[in-house]
Amino acid sequence: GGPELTKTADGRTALRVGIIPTIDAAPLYLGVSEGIFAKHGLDVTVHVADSGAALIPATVKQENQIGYANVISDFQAAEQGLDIKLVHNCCGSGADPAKDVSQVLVKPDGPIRTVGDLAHANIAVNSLHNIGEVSIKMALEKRGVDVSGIRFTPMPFSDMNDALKRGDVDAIWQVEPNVQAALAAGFTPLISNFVEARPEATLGYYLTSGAFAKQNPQVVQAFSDAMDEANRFATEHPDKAREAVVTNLRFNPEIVSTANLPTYPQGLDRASAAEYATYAVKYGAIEKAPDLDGLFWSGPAN
Amino acid sequence: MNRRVLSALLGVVGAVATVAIWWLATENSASVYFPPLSRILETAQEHWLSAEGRADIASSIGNLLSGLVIGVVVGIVVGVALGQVPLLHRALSPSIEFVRAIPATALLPFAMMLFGLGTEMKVFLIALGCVWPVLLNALDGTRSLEPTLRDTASVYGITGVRRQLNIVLPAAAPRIASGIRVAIPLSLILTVTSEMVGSHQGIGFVIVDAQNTFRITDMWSGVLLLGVLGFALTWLFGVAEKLLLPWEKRAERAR
Amino acid sequence: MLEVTNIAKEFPTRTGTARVVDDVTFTVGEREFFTIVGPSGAGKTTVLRCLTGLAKPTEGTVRFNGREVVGPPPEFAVVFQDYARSLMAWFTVRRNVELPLRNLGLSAAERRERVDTALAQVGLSAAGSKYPWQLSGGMQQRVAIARAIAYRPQVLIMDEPFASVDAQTRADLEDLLLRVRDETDLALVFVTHDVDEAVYLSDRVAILSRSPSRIDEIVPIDLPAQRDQIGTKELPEFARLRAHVFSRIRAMVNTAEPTSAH
Amino acid sequence: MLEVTNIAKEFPTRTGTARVVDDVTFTVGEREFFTIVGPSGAGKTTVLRCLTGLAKPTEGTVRFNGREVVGPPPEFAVVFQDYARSLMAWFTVRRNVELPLRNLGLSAAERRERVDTALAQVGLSAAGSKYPWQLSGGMQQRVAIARAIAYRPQVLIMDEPFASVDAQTRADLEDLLLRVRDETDLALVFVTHDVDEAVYLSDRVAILSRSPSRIDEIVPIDLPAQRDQIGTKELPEFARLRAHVFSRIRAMVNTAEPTSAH
Amino acid sequence: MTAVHTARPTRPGWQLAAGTVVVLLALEEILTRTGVLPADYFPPVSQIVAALLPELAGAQLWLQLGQTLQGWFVALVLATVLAVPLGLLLGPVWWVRALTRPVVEFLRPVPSVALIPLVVLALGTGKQSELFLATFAAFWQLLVATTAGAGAVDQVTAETARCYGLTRAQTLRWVALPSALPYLMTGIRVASATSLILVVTAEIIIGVPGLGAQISLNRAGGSPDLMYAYIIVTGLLGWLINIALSAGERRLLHWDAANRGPR
Ligand SMILES: Nc1ncnc2c1ncn2[C@@H]1O[C@H](COP(=O)(O)OP(=O)(O)OP(=O)(O)O)[C@@H](O)[C@H]1O
Ligand SMILES: Nc1ncnc2c1ncn2[C@@H]1O[C@H](COP(=O)(O)OP(=O)(O)OP(=O)(O)O)[C@@H](O)[C@H]1O
Ligand SMILES: [Mg+2]
Ligand SMILES: [Mg+2]
Repeated sequence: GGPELTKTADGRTALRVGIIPTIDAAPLYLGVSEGIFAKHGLDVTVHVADSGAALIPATVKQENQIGYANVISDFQAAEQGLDIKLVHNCCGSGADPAKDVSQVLVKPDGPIRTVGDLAHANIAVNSLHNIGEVSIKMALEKRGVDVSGIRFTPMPFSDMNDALKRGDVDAIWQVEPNVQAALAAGFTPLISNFVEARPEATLGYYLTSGAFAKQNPQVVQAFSDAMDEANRFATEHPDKAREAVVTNLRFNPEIVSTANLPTYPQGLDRASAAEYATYAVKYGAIEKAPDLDGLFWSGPAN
Repeated sequence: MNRRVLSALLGVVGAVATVAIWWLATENSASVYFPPLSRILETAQEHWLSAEGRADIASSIGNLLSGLVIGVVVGIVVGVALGQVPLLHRALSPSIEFVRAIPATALLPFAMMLFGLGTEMKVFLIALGCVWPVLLNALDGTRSLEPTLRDTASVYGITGVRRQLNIVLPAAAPRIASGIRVAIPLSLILTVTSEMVGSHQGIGFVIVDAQNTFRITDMWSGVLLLGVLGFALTWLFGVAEKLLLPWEKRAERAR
Repeated sequence: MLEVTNIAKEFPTRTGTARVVDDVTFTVGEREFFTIVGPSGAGKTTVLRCLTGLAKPTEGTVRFNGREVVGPPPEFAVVFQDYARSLMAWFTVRRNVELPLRNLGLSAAERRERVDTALAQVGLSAAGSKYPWQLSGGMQQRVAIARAIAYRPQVLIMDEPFASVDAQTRADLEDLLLRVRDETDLALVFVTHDVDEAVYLSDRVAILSRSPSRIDEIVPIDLPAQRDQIGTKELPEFARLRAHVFSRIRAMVNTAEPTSAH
Repeated sequence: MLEVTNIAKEFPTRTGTARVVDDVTFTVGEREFFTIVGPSGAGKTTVLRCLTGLAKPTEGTVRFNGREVVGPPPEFAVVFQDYARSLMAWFTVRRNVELPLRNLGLSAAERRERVDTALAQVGLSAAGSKYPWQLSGGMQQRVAIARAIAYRPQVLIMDEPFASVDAQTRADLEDLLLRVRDETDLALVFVTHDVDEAVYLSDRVAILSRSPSRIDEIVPIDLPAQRDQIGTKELPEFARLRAHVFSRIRAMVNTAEPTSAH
Repeated sequence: MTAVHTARPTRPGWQLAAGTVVVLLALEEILTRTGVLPADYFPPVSQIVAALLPELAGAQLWLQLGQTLQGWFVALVLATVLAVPLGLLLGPVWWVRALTRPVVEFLRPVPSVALIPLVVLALGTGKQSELFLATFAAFWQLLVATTAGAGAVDQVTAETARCYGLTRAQTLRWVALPSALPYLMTGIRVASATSLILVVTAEIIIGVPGLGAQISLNRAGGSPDLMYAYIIVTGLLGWLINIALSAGERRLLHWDAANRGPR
């Protein structure tokens, strides 16, 4: 079943897209403001929610026809039997650690000074068993650090700086634009865990419910095509991307102006997903590797 | 048959009926979000009876009880005080109402700032949430103290602590009890909220973690446990209330 | 000892204030038995509340031993008209009577003894461990009386304390009051609707007019100090005083707001 | 009309049960004024509660017009001893009196008229828009009486209804009751501590013994049907009956639990 | 002697209350300025106010405020309409109470917050989810208050109603409800705060439009000043709501001992 799609007066298909309030959302907003979606016959409204825990159900229910979740959450949802299809890359890590949107930071005068020290650190992440944890472990393992002794403590990104300052945790994992605030607070970045875990990886996907994809393959394809364009536009116009989140998500312009942007890759990247899946299993975020063929949307042909 | 025994029996009947309905309604459920009750119970047994699960329960109950007791005591003391000093009441009520309206989730950063990430922060948050219903009820119960009784206390010089213990508290007790009955489930809810941040243990942690990783059956098993705990706490409180406020049974004075 | 000077009392109402007591002045001396009578709603209870400092008179002052009364002085005990509500439902009869004694610096044994005596005096020895709501109306009223007596105040203020007891018990309690007065140098301010009782007990009877009330008359009761339920009430002077007080009250009830009973 | 047959009442206590009423039997006829007297705590209120169906007797039955009474019959009206608590603090005096009339199928005008009449009869015409807690004790009691009278019941049950009013008002109210009885064919079951009142008003006076109570005696009052506050009370028969009832009560108060007042 | 004066409700009005608020705010300002409280994280009032002022001028804040207010109101009304009759009707019937008690006690402590994914799945991310969560939480609190209030009827008053043959409905309206009202009004004030809190929480987590969504956005966007500004607006809203409720309560319960004038 699922709710009927509505059309606008000029024949465009109304589509509600759920997203969490991060810089990752920039192309989506640009797609709307630059008329990219309109060009592809879509009338997109963006719906912001605080966490994927609310976004995925809303997508499965087809209240948002399209949603967003990071790669690990996608695996977890699929593993638990939620009927989702990944439609398009949302955002990814580049190849330059200096431009990573994600950093693990420590206090300059704290107990942890080197990457090696992280082996027994208590690191703040926004959510356990998730992308932060997996990517940090991947990055550290690639640097030859034993990750078995690391502890992770969950808390909202916005609380991390203080927790580190107080010494509640030894290190924090921050993503942009909070990295800028953490640097301003005088913290030292130790690793760029997204880039180091796997350069040029896709970290989050736009997704839809399997039922929706089956019923409206053309609409999904249109969205996918539009996102190709929107991601390209955002990559080419980083200033506009920054502006988009300032206008739409009311991000602090000063902080955003210095923040690193993620990459906004084309299409659907399976290779990095496969690698993340392997490690996610290894670190216990999921039990077994997902069937990526089933999870990835394979175009309107099916 | 004795009314009390009959009441208990009826309670069991009600509970069994509800469980049966739930069981039957979800028996063949394929929905990820509403798994069969049998599966939930299995999961519950697996997790909550394991050593790890027992540690989760113990840590949550410890925080919950400390927070609840602190909240109740502070609520009674402040409520009873404000109820008798109208000036104080007027001076503080805007500030109180202000703090009261702020969601616990928004106060988390503040609690963390004060106490860091440890047990104290959780206990503080639980106490802060539980304090309001008790405080408001104690306040209103004190304010509507039977005027003749108030006069009696004044005439016989029953003042200070003695007045509080012998007149004000017993008179406000039924209201305070109803406040505590609201605070008990709140304490459970806040235990969950407080464990959303910075913890590795506890019922709330398990629920939130399950929620984040879409392990809905695990989440249900946690919710179930909360229900059981809430029921047990309310029941215990009912027993304590009967022991502490025996005169209240006069309401059912011989028919 | 107790001086009430020109007190008036107004209550706020929706449309302004209602003057309930207009101008009341009297004094009560040491060991005096002073009774206030008057029609229902005259303001007797209101005057007593001002007297004890429970209410603040709108005008005028109340002085006790020269000091202005602003709150109930510790030397006072009061039996409220609304006796049932003055008992603590959560305490047994014993505990209700004993509570005020806690401030007097008595030993537990002394307290117990006082409570026992007072309960015996009002005929409730057997009811000590009951709760107020297990008692009859008259028994509750006697608990309130026992509490006041056990407290051994200097001034005992009683608002229709015998309204709910039978005639015989009432006579016994009346004599109890007189005896306690003689033994402990007590002064009493007493409100009653029973004119016989007023005349029998009192040294002086003040008659209050209808509300807004003034003192209509203060009648000195020149009966022999030693009162006796039978002897005193047979005296011609008793009959005269009784008739006089009664006629004053009747006049007031009938003039001001006639009940349509006639 | 109203038959009370061998009723007994026990209350649960910590250590078993307390038998408060042992064995009480009487009947009340049409238009009869039946009064129950007895020492404080005898069980009068308890008997009335059984009578009205508010309490269930442990033994025995109460029948009204042949039907067993299990709950308050709509033909009854009650004035409670604890009158203050029987008034609703949230309603004005008028509303308190009017409330029971709602079910009688009266028009608003009829209701208003009944309320006005009843309030006038008890001398409270001016207090209609006040709240009960703004009234004096005696005024509250009269509101409760007005409510019962306005209801025009077949049986009016009153538990010490005049305890808190002054002598003159009391006499007026007594005569009001007699008049209402004559006009509306009312039967009355009445409890009082005032022996004069009992004899003056009643057709029969039942004397209750101390608790666990039995009927000590039912005294027929053979005074002329037309009563008069002065004339009736001057009759020698009145004095004889009065003395008789009084001596029975006195005997019971003094034998069972002696107050130490003597 | 320690004369206990009958407390005379003096009415110093809003000056005293405002004074206290000013003192508390000044204290916060001083503590953050002097660094006793970490200022970069917990900004001084002046900074929050500076962030708030431009918002006050714009439409955004008022729009969101309206959304939150509407959610609060509808949830509170729904909870009241459901809980009060239920509590009054069922409270006095002992066997119904006995039958339903375990289930009620079981459902009561279920944290609405934990139910969010289920609610989103069942009801979506719109207003209805927010309303469900807030109503669910407020309902139990009102039910407890009503049941307690229903038991608070004075025995003599209740018997008076029986004697005069008031019907069940009349007894409910004229006796049980007014007796329960003092409990109920306290319950409503507790539930009102709960309802507001859950509306805001739902806005934060699910992204239903309203003050909560703004708190969440400003937190994510790294503008703590604005975030606190919105938190403060939430607090002020709660305060204003309470003023309104208290005023209503004083009118409704003018006969209650707590509100009778000086004696
Ligand atoms: N709080 C109040 N507000 C308004 N009027 C009041 C208040 N309290 C008492 N009154 C009025 O004051 C008058 C006197 O009341 P008071 O209780 O003093 O009378 P009383 O002489 O004791 O009568 P009774 O013999 O019936 O007890 C009454 O008319 C009453 O209505
Ligand atoms: N709920 C109860 N539990 C135990 N005993 C009770 C209860 N109610 C009344 N009694 C006892 O029953 C006896 C009779 O009480 P009742 O109120 O009927 O007396 P009464 O004749 O009306 O007295 P009074 O004239 O003082 O009003 C008393 O001894 C009282 O202690
Ligand atoms: Mg009086
Ligand atoms: Mg009685």
